[in-house]
Amino acid sequence: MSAATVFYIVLSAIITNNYVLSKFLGICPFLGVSKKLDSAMGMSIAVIFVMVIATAVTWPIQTYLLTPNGIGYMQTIIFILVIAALVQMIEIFLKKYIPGLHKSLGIYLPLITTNCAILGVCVLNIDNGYGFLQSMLNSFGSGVGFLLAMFLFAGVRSKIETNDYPEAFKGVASTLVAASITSLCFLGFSGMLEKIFGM
Amino acid sequence: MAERHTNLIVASAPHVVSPANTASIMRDVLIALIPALAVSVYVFGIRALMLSVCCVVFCVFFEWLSRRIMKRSNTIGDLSAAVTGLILAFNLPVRLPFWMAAVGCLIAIVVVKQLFGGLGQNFANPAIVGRITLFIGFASPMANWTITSRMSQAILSAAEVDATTGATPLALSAAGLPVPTNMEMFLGLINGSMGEISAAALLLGGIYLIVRKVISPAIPVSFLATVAVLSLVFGLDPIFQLCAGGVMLGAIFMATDYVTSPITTTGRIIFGIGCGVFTMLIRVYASYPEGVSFAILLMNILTPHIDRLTRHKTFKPAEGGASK
Amino acid sequence: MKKTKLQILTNGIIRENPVLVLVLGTCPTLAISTQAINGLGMGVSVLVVLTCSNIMISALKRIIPDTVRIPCYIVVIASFVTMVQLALKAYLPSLDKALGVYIPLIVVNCIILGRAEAFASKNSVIDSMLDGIGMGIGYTLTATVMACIRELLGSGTIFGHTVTAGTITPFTIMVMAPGGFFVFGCLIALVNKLTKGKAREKQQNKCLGCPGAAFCSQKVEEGGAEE
Amino acid sequence: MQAFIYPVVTAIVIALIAALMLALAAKFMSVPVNETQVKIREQLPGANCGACGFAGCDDYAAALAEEGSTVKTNLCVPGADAAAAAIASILGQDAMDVIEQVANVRCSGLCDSTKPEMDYQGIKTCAAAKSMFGGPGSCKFGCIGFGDCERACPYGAIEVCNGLAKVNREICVGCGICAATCPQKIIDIIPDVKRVFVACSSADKGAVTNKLCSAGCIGCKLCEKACKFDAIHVEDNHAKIDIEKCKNCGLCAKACPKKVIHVYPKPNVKPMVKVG
Amino acid sequence: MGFSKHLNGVHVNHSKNTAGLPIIPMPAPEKVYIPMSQHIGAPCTPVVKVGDAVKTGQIIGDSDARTSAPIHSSVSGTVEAITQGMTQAGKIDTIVVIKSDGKRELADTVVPPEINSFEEFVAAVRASGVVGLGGAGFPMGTKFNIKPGTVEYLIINGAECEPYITVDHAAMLEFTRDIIDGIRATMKWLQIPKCYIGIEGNKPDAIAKFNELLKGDESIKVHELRQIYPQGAERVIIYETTGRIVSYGMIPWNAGCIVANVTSMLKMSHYLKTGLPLVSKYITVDGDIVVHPQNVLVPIGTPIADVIDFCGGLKEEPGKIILGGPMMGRATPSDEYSVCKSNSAILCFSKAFSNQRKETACINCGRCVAACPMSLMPARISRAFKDKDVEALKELDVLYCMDCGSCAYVCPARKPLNFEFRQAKAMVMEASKK
Repeated sequence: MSAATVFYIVLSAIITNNYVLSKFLGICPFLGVSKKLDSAMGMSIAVIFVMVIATAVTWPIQTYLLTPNGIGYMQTIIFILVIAALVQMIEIFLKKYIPGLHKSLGIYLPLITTNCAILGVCVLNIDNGYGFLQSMLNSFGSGVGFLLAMFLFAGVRSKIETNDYPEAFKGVASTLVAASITSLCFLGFSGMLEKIFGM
Repeated sequence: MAERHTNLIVASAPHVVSPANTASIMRDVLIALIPALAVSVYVFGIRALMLSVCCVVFCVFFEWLSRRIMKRSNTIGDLSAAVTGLILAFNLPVRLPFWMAAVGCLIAIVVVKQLFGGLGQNFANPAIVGRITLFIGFASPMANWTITSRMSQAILSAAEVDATTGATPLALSAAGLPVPTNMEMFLGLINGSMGEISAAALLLGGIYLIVRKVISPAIPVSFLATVAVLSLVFGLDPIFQLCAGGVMLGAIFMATDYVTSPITTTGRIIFGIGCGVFTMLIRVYASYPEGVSFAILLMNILTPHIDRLTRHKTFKPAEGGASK
Repeated sequence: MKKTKLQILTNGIIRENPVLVLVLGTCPTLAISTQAINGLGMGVSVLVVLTCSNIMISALKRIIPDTVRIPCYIVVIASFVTMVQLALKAYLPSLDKALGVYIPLIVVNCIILGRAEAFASKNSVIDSMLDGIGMGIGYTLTATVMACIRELLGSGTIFGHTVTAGTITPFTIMVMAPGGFFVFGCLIALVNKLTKGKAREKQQNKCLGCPGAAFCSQKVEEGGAEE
Repeated sequence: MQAFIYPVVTAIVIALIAALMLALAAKFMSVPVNETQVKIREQLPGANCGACGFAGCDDYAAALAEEGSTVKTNLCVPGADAAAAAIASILGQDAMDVIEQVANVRCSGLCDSTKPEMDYQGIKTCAAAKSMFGGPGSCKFGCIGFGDCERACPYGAIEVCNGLAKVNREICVGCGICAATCPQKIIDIIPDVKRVFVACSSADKGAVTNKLCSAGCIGCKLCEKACKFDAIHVEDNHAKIDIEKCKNCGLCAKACPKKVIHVYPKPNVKPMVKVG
Repeated sequence: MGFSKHLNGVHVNHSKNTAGLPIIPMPAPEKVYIPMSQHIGAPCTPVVKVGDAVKTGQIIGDSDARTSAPIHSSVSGTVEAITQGMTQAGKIDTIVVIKSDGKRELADTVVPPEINSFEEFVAAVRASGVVGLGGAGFPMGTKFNIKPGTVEYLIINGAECEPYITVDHAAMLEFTRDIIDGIRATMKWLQIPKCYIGIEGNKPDAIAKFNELLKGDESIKVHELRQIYPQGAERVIIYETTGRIVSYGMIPWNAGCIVANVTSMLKMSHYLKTGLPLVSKYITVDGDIVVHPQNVLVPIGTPIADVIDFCGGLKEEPGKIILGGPMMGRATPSDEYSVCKSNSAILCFSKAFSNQRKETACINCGRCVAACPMSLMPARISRAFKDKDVEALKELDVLYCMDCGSCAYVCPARKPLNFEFRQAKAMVMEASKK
């Protein structure tokens, strides 16, 4: 795999195919945990972490266990089981051995189980027919893309959080409109990576 | 005892204020936009004026209407809606149907500004979002450029060769066709969005604003300088890149929007550089020929972070200095 | 106060609409609501999964040990999702293609897990079924309405039938990501308006906006995040 | 047959592995948490009003959980008896009643009973206005009326009408945030059972008060004479009621020529006289 | 931050209409109302009783506290009343009302003090009743009561950066010699090696006069300050003259400096020479509706209305009457208040002039950020104040705000920024107390 492919996969997952702003995966934490920069970053780092580990576990299961035995359709059940157990494990592990990290990331971990971005990235890796390394890169890129979206949006929200919204738009509604404007600027980059890397 | 004066006004100091207020600032911006409007009317004809008036009227109307619906004070007097309308008009091709322009005004004023609480509370520049939404939403009408006899020979001849190429200089350049001379570019004898064609007129307005201390030169200068430097890096003609497309309009009038740009000079320089870098990246690599508005929008979104990182250091002794 | 059967059924349509009031299941709603048919398809899929899993979980609630209930719920839900997925593949391949990855993602759709935890694990089978149907209809309606709006504005069609296309230039941004967020925001604002802000209190007061609301043991507030 | 066995076996095996690992992890890596505290915290209303004397609900819960018997269980005023009982049962103690408190504004100067002294054009908050010659009103002791208390109240129980803050005793839980916020310090927190109050705090001499405000206590001492329990006295040029001695008889209110002594109806009876 | 960098500020229209006009003494009014707290620190207790006869310069109020200054009768006459009332400082205070006999006879105690030691010098300064006359009102006697030799710089504040006010300018021209004598006495007894006289560049005649009289004296230097508000603020003038930084929680002494207003120095010098304490004050009376704007020497305690009458009265009903300069002075609710030690101007403005503040939304223009001499972020502080975010306020260093009003002056949205910050500071203090 050439360096260009590596960059292409990672960057396209970050920018042009941003999970949050163009694929609508992981919207819940995007709206819920982006109020403060610290928690947004904590959540994103936890997501990157879990995404990569989940891919590292689910990809071999699919490739070596499910597909050869003709039970590819068990994907959903097995993946979600594995991810749920994995998240739980990570939480217990961090709590015991790296309490500092657990303190900053721990509270986000239970939320991650049902973060559709995690299951989404695992499933999409298989659907796109990525190899193991490609899957890992894609997962990492997707995680960083999530982080980027969270970072941008946390800034926006810090600026608009205490605005005097019209009555009906207070709360989630205005946050969604802000997300709409934020996602607009990602459209400007379409086609950029293909041109740079000649894909 | 003398005549008593009671029940006087009690307010906090200072009791004198500087002459500039929001409305006067906005008025200055409107004045600074006049030269560019004049050039576009000269090049495109009377419809340029009609479209501008239409945008201004719609923006002011939507501002009035939304404030009314929200039962809030009327703010059309601060002229900010008029400025948004005129700048948005400058971003549109002259043949755009009026109803599409009205949609742009609706998005700019209602969605981007009033939904977030009105002037000063929006995080993205209304005119930019209006433009981008129209640009993506109505892709073909927004790229429906008009050729008039007052334009550069290069554009006229390109149009003759290929009827579909009612294209902007940037599109010509992308297609490898001959482009107008730098002087023609600078004066604005080209096609494109109606207000952005004439770099000369926009610069004139920019100088007026800087002289009147309405805008600080930090953003325009860093933005334009970055575009120029990156053009050289990419092996392009810097003058052409500066005069083509919306760089001048963006750098002078849209990136300098107070509400959506950083508050400190350092922040503004970073903002300008960011705008320049993203503009050139999109121009060179992305599938859209023009990236000014996307670049400014992205920097608008980054502004809270820039503001956070470029805070002034309070005037106090260094750590460990004498304190009580 | 015990709710009547009818109340349980209608609860999910407006008053506790899972998407617009409880702000659950936002991801698939946003993603698939580009065409009315997709919205309807997604809605019905969710309806089926939700109803079946509610019935199943309610029926099994005495057997499932409390400590591992969440994994058990997930397995139950995942099984039904897989069934729906296989059914779609077999009978409606075009819809399956359009919905793509969002079908398996129904597993992590918080509406289903949320209802399992909040309702089915505490109520009778019949009530749970009604709740599932009600919530499912609420979801389907929302997804379909949203998709109709986006399709109409963005492509000038509804369910693929030409309505305005050809007469008015479609505003294509509506079928893109920003349009999704925007229409969603406006619908929520509309519900806020209709319920005179009661919906907003629900959106804000509990951690319903987050996927872990159903089983989040540590309240996120402690870490500074809210909603 | 294989079509059934493979998926079932795979699912079971993976589920078993996951369960086993989790069980082992939970066993070997567990970290204890104080569950009592969590339980108590759930019973508290989360207003973080500080009426209990602790820095917010979390703090109070922690104190209860850790120090047990030394911290009283009935300190949560907003949560009232229900919270107290719940906390007591969690801690295995006898339930104690919460002494219900209510806020009371010691001023009756409406916009039409007193005049402004200046044309105040500053920030419209009481604290800011007070810093400018003691507020725009000519009486420097009364309610300023910009509603700092109204904005501070987490329950929406206090409202400024016609230039005077009014407490809705039905909603008020006596958390005391308004009293702490009021820059004039004219809001008292008192037991809900007390229903007779002097609604004036002016320390100006009677004659001055009389000139400035038609609803001010002029210190005439008629109430002192009317009171049979020695519960009301004029101090600082206005009448004050000794809560301990007051028997809610309302004789002082009848005697008051300026009608600044208010009698509230008994709780759970529809209010007859609105505050102020 | 290097010394070469200047602090920010704003260009304010100077409006020095009364510049060059002489100081006209005002006759004693019918009655004077002298508040017992005209300085920072402990209020004085009256030492006279109702009915007592008093003479000009006689002590009528004193306190034992370290930070305090005695208060003297500004007229001769009889004490008519001792009451409680609102003073122009916006606080309720004891006020001694003296009915003047119109003669202004001097008290017997008015004799030049004999000074042979540092202690006697400090006692004399205290007895003079002089406080920081620029507006701060910090007692001079307390300010000078330090260990001799611990101060490197004496800074004389003659910036007079407030618009309209010209009394310091007039005093510097008229009493240059007296001011220099006061400075020399202070430098001698406090063992201060170096003195800067900071004068804003818009007063070249005053600078020239000082330079002429100080020729050959290397220890006292005139420092021409830039013409930008607020050069006269204590922290600013210290930085501009010596490059030292004094900020919140510090007094100038921490940085080896002592700052004194030029008029304070003059009044102290007069006391050392004649024994006449601070009984009258130079006041600029100006504003768009004053008939004869001029500089007046006003007995302390004179009601504002009398001073205005002395200047020919007003052309129309006033909208605002301001005590002090327009940037930091206080608007009074009525003209019934009396002149006190720290006043230096009475400005009367028409209603049209006063009603110029209509607040609109902040547009984030950054003018306040560029104006703040303390390099704070006023726009963000204002936002944090609106959100009642005490943590953010603290983090944004709102406590370092010195209330100069530069931000509010330049704000195109007409937000009362510095007033908000005063509230914000109170909020932060309150929170840190808990």
